[in-house]
Amino acid sequence: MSPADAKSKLEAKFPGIQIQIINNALLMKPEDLIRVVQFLKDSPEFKMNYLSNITAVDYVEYLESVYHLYSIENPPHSTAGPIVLKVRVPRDNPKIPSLVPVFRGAEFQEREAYDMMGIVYEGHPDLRRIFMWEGFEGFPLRKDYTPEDADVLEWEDVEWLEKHGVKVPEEYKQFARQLKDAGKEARAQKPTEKEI
Amino acid sequence: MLPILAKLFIYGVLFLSLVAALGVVLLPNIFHAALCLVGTLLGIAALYLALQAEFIAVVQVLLYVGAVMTLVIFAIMLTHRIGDMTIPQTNKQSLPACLALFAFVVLIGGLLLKTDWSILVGTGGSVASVNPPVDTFMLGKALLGEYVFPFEVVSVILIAGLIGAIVVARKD
Amino acid sequence: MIDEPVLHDTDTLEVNLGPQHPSTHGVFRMNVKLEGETIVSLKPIMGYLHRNHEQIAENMSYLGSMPYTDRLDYFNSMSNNFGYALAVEKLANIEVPERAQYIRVIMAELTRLVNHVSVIGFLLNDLGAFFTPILYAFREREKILDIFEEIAGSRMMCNYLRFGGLKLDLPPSVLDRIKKIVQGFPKFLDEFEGLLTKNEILCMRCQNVGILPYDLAVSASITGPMARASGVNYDIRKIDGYSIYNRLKFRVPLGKVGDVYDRYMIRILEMRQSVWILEQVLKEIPEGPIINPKMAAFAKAPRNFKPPKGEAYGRVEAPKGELGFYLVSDGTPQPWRYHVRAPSFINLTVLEDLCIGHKVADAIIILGSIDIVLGEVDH
Amino acid sequence: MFGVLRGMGITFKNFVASYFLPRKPNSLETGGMVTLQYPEERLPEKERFRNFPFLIYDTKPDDLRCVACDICAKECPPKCIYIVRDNDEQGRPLKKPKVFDIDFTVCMNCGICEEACPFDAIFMDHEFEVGGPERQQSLVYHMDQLLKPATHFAKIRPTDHVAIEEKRRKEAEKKRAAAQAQPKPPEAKPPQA
Amino acid sequence: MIFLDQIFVNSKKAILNLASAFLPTDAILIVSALISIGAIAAFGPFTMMYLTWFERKLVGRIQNRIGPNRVGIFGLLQPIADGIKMLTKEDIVPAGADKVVHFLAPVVVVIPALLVFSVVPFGRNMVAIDLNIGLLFFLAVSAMTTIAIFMGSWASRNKFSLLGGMRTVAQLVSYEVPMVLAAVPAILASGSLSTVDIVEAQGGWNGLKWFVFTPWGFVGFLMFYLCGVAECNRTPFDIPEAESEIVAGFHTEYSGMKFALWYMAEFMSVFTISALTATLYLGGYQGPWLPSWAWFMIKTYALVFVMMWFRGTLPRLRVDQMMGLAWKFLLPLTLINILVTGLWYFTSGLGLRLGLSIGILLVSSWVLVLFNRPYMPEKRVYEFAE
Repeated sequence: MSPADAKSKLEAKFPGIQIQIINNALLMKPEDLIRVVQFLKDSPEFKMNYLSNITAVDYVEYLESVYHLYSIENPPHSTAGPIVLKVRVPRDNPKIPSLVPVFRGAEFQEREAYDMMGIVYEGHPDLRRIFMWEGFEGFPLRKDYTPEDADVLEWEDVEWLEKHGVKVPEEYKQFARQLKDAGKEARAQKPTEKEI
Repeated sequence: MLPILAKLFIYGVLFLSLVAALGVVLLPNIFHAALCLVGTLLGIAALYLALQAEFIAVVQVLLYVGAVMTLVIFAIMLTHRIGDMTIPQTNKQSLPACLALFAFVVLIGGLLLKTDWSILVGTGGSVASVNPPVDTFMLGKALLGEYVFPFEVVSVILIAGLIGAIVVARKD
Repeated sequence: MIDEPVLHDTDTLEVNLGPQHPSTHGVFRMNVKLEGETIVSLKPIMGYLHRNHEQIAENMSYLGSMPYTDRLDYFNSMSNNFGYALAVEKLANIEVPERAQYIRVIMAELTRLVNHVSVIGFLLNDLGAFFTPILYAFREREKILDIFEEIAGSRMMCNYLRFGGLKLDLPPSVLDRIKKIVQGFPKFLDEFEGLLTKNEILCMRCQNVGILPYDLAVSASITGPMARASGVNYDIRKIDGYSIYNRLKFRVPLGKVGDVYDRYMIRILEMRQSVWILEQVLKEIPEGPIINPKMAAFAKAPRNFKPPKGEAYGRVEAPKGELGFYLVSDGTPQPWRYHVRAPSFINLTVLEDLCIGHKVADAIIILGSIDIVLGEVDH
Repeated sequence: MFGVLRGMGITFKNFVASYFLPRKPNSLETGGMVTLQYPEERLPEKERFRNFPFLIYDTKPDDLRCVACDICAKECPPKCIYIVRDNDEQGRPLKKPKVFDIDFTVCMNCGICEEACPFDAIFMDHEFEVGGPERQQSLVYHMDQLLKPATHFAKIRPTDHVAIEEKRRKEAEKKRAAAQAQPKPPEAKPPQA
Repeated sequence: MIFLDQIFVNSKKAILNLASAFLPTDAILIVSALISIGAIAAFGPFTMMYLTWFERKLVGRIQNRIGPNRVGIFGLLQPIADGIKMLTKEDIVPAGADKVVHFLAPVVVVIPALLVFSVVPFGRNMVAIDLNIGLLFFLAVSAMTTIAIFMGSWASRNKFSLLGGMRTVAQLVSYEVPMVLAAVPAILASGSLSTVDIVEAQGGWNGLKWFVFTPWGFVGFLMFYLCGVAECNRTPFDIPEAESEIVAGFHTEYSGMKFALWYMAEFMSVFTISALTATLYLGGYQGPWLPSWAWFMIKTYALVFVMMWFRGTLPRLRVDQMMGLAWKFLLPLTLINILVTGLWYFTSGLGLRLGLSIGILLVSSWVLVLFNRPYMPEKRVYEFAE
């Protein structure tokens, strides 16, 4: 089924829905997503009951969440998919309804997209970071992300460099010393044997 | 020389089991106390062995150390955090307890002193020369012959206890 | 004056299986709550091997990501190469010569043999067999890896496929050796099955453990042998018929129960199908070029390869399930967005559902039967 | 019961076979036993086997083929190659590297440098027993450690060597023909032979 | 022949004779005891060391590997190298551990493993103490292992250790019952608890009148051996130390020599359990042509071989399945086996005896199999989609 057909069928089903075709994908509003997906899943014509892939793309002006739907029930002919759905949200308030109630398979993929791109999937039962650790700041796959400690020198590095006759700028040294002190403090606060 | 060594050995074992018995009541950690109880029971078993009551000794080890104590320790381990707790070893009942204990010691001592030990000690005098009055064979005959009824009654009671424990422990 | 007795109830025991644990297949952690030995809750925790593969790829030429895909599922580098090459070919609309298609299928199916045989070996290790099945499996795997080394130059990190074809042609006489392996493989499978399939202990341990129902398998996007063990008739080789798979004859084994045993058996049966595919391909392999001449020009300058603006989702039936690559090109030598749909990562979604109510020992074999590779899960 | 017994039969068969069907030396052709006694016994090296890269020179280490064009450093996926171009006394750049470092701790043996090199100057070596007393410095290989003669290449990869020599000969002839056709080439330096 | 048969006994006698020349009689008794103790104390660890070598070699061969082969010829010095390694390793005690108990546990576990050697009849006249309750002594002392494992698992303060400890106790306590019951037929047939008497009762038929050749003896042998395998935590019953599930079970937190002691206890009990099985049902040191101790060693090592062969072949059972096997299959069958043994001695005529006992055993095991249906494997058929 071509995207245009799908678009016309969806428009017939949901009057007033706004769907655009971009690169063979159907772009829609976040609030329409769930009912469209539910319809695609249930209607005997589509039976798109297999959510293959969820991902997010950062297009700088906006974030986009992409869904690839296939059909398992339908035998391998043109209706088997894929139907690609896209949803665009602004960068500063990226909120999309979660697909977990419809597709269990969205659980980890949405967590991954949240972890990497920072899209908040509303209604997800357990939206936590999945790969990065708790307390990590920033979203690594956004285009404006810079690795946080790309040019941090630790005290051992400073010592090594100075031993080899490299002059280390004072602010780097300052930071390395702070790091070292923080480490020392943390070690001093380590619970004693008894507390363990 | 050998009798002296044997006596030394027995007194050593006795002393150790006394120490272990003290550990049972004095140690604050319940797991350690249970381990001390194992030590005491083993000491008693060694005593039986020295008295040539091998069967009793072995059964002591098999039943008390192998089974009963295992279950006791199992219970300790399964009970949440009981192994970590320290429980005070004295309370206000210490004094009455001491008095009761003293009375008990007097009673036992009196009994010991009153008993006529001459039949058992016989002529030779040394512990090793005393023939054990019963052996496994006779024990078996007695249990399954003369005393078969009480023996069976005991086993029925035990079975009832077992089933009762399962009924009590079952959640549903 | 006696203190109130404190009632000590037995409560749940929280155990962290992993990240350093003999059978979490890498640095994977399961936070398990136990009641006795029965699992009441299980939370998978991953990311210990996370290296942001996607971000690395977005800062690299298209070809530069090819060796990184080897390291996704490091048991099946050829399949990963295949998926990535397919996605880029879809993106840039590149034809692949016939001979290259055949060789790709040979490599993909050999990889499937390697993967399935090792997975079963590892599953048996999780079951407590003392390394015998895994070492028999590795004995056969070694022969195939030897072929890979001869063809691609490396045993595991093959980096062999190129957009529009292959890096190098097959060396002479290697086809005969592949034929010999393919001929000998059923015999090995018979031995392997004799050791395992009817073994009562294995049956007792695996049957009716970790049952994945059909509906959950579909809704949770489970793919690969795991889905087929639950009766989901979905094999991308059949559905998409990519490369030359639409011309080949093979059948898709389907399980009925969806337990660990079915997952084991489906892999065995799939290996027999792979052997069948290999026999056909080896008989028909044509002569000819191995790379599209248009793409051969980029061999010396990978950075000059700039696919047109657009996006593509290419997917293959990797041994672990659907391996998809979603690429967005902005017309520069580097992809704007590169996303991996890692099968074993998504198959982990249902781990908790499968494990609850079973024993710790079952959780281990359920994890083993899901067949995860942490390189791919944590990508 | 019978499944277990059959499995035991199979393991016993393997046990016996390991005594009576020895492996052919230096090959994977197995009878019963598969262990390769590694340092003494080795599998024959595959020609296409690749491990860490090395730099090739033809006759003496001075005239290496590398012209410090930096293509490999750019294409290297993990960016483990570091090149500094050499200058002559006047400060003009020379067509050879002054520094050529490869960090073997980072290198992932993909062979893309070899593919990308337009001058056939860098190739993947068969040497895999590379080690060092610590984790950083001793595994950064410098130019003097990386340089190996063309004869080494001919030894490890005879087929490729023949093909590349042929190609280089043809290119050189073409260049010479072009140089002769043009009477006065501006700064026509022959490629470093 | 008799010279070879009694060579160890006579050499001990010779030493004692030599000693009696310049020592008082009392001291001779002590020397005699010391020789026996010394022999066992040397034999136990030595056996353990070479059993590790034997297992590695055997499992290696099963897996088409060579096994240890670098230290000494055929890797024969490997156990010694391992011993040196173990001794020089750092001894790690976890921070939260109960240090005293943690230290005591591996010591305690070795003692019963060594003690049981004293009632094993290695050959004719070659038993350290011929206790008239030798078999009971063996079972009682080996029951002590449980306590030691408990101590180790509790003192480590590790959840995996604790799980391993609980599994061990459940397993050892359960399997002790069918094990004792499986030994009863041999006791009934020989009329004695002494290991030597049991062996002597199997002495007819040119040394081949082993109990295992009778129906009840065969079943008893299998049951006792299986329970023995479970008692020394070997595959397929090695769930207390299931490395794929609970890391290493009760000895997760042990390293260095303490770890070696756990292994020593395990391997010594592998040997003693095999020796006891051989004693009870395979005629111990009885057998034609060869010296008695050679027969004993052949039988014992054959059983050890089978244990290691199991290890090379089988996966492990789950906890509940293993308990089910003990309580729902082995226990009833051993009880029936005792009954069959009684019948065997109260009936006459070979045909009737054989028919009755084989019939009862077959029917009862079939009925038990039926009762254990949920544990039986299913037959599966797989469909193929085109």
